[in-house]
Amino acid sequence: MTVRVQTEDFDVGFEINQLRKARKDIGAVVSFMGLVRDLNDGDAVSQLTLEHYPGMTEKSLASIINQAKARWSITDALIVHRVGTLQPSDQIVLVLVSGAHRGEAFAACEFMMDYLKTEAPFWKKEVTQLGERWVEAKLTDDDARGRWVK
Amino acid sequence: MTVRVQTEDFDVGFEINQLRKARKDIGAVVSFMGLVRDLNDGDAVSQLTLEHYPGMTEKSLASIINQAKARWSITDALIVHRVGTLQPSDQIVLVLVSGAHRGEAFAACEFMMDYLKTEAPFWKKEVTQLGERWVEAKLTDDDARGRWVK
Amino acid sequence: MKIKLFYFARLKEALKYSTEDLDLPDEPLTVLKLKAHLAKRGDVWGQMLMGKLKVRAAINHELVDDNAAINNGDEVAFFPPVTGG
Amino acid sequence: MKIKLFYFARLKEALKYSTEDLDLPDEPLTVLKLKAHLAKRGDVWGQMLMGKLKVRAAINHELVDDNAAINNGDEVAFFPPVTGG
Repeated sequence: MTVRVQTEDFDVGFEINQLRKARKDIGAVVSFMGLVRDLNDGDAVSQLTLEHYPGMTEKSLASIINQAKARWSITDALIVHRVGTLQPSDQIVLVLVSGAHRGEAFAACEFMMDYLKTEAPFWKKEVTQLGERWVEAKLTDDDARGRWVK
Repeated sequence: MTVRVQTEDFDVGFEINQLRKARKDIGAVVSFMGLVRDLNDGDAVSQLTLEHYPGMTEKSLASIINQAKARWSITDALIVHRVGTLQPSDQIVLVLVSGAHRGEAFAACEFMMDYLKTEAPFWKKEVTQLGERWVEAKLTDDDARGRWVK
Repeated sequence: MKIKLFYFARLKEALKYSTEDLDLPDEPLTVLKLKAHLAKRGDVWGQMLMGKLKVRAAINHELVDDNAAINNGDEVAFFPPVTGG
Repeated sequence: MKIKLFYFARLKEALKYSTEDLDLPDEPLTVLKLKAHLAKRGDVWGQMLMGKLKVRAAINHELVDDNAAINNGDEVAFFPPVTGG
């Protein structure tokens, strides 16, 4: 299990190879990458700044991986999340899951993103033509998380 | 949309960058990679050979992408599938989906894998200590595909 | 009516045919009728095409079921359930 | 009872506080009571902590609800719903 919060960019190909290492019991790797879009709520976005809660962030991401591991049979998982100032098309977040079978890897990866979106202490502030504004949390993200509640 | 059937290996990081190009309207990239496991149905696997139906294979994969595009709002998609002889831990298949939002990208990627597993004309033959044998189709793959039938 | 036939995977190995050209009487033909016709070639043909094994068929690269009509010039393929990915 | 407070994002900007140490009477304290206590500091505090905005709280890095108990030495954080990913 790997959790990182960093200002630097990441390389998805490298991270997948690290996660797989030389293991021969992995049949499936699912990855999710989130990127800065140049449009949000109908306005052009020229810049995005990500703030977080150091200390809690890392614990929150580790807890999300542990919940996924408790729920699905997966081999390993990684979350990398960037903070600081980003531009449109920049990479924000990477969630990787490896496992023997695809169904569990897909479910675990989507679960992790839905929990990250609603529980991990990150906040986005974006710059548009109208000036700076904090991004509003979306009800659809709460709905997405709600699907996983048993 | 890209569809390739090849004996050569592929590089997931390179393929993701190609799919994204310089686009700034992509918020999510979901990838699935399938790998050769060293164990199948309880037996150690030392080698895997993939046969396919040239001509039909490419059409089948393109049709799977088109069905996903008709059903979800996604930006682009790619399927690369290897054929020929592979070893444990080798990469077999890559399915990539880019889109504005994660929910649709996740659904489209999993849909494409479930359809590929049940409709694309590939057949696996594996070498175990017991000799060569054709891999049997799994009922769980039919079930997985069935979930998407409206 | 002339059709082109392909066999894949387990069927190809068992029948020892990869592809063949067939010339059949000009009568309405379905996938099931073609399987029954080929099954008459002998034991292994019957076992492979009309036995317990699941066989899938494609006409001109499209998956079809047993009732699908086969026409002059069609490319017909028989193979086991697919196992790629 | 001594606690450490953190504010993030919109709250940090509006309250002009990032962190502070508070010394409070040794009485049972909950998240809701702490918010009400801070809200008395003035308009912007009341608006931010007890107004229409959704505020989430964490005690010692765990998300909690309004009824959660706060103890001596705890680290308490207030912030808007999260928007990462």
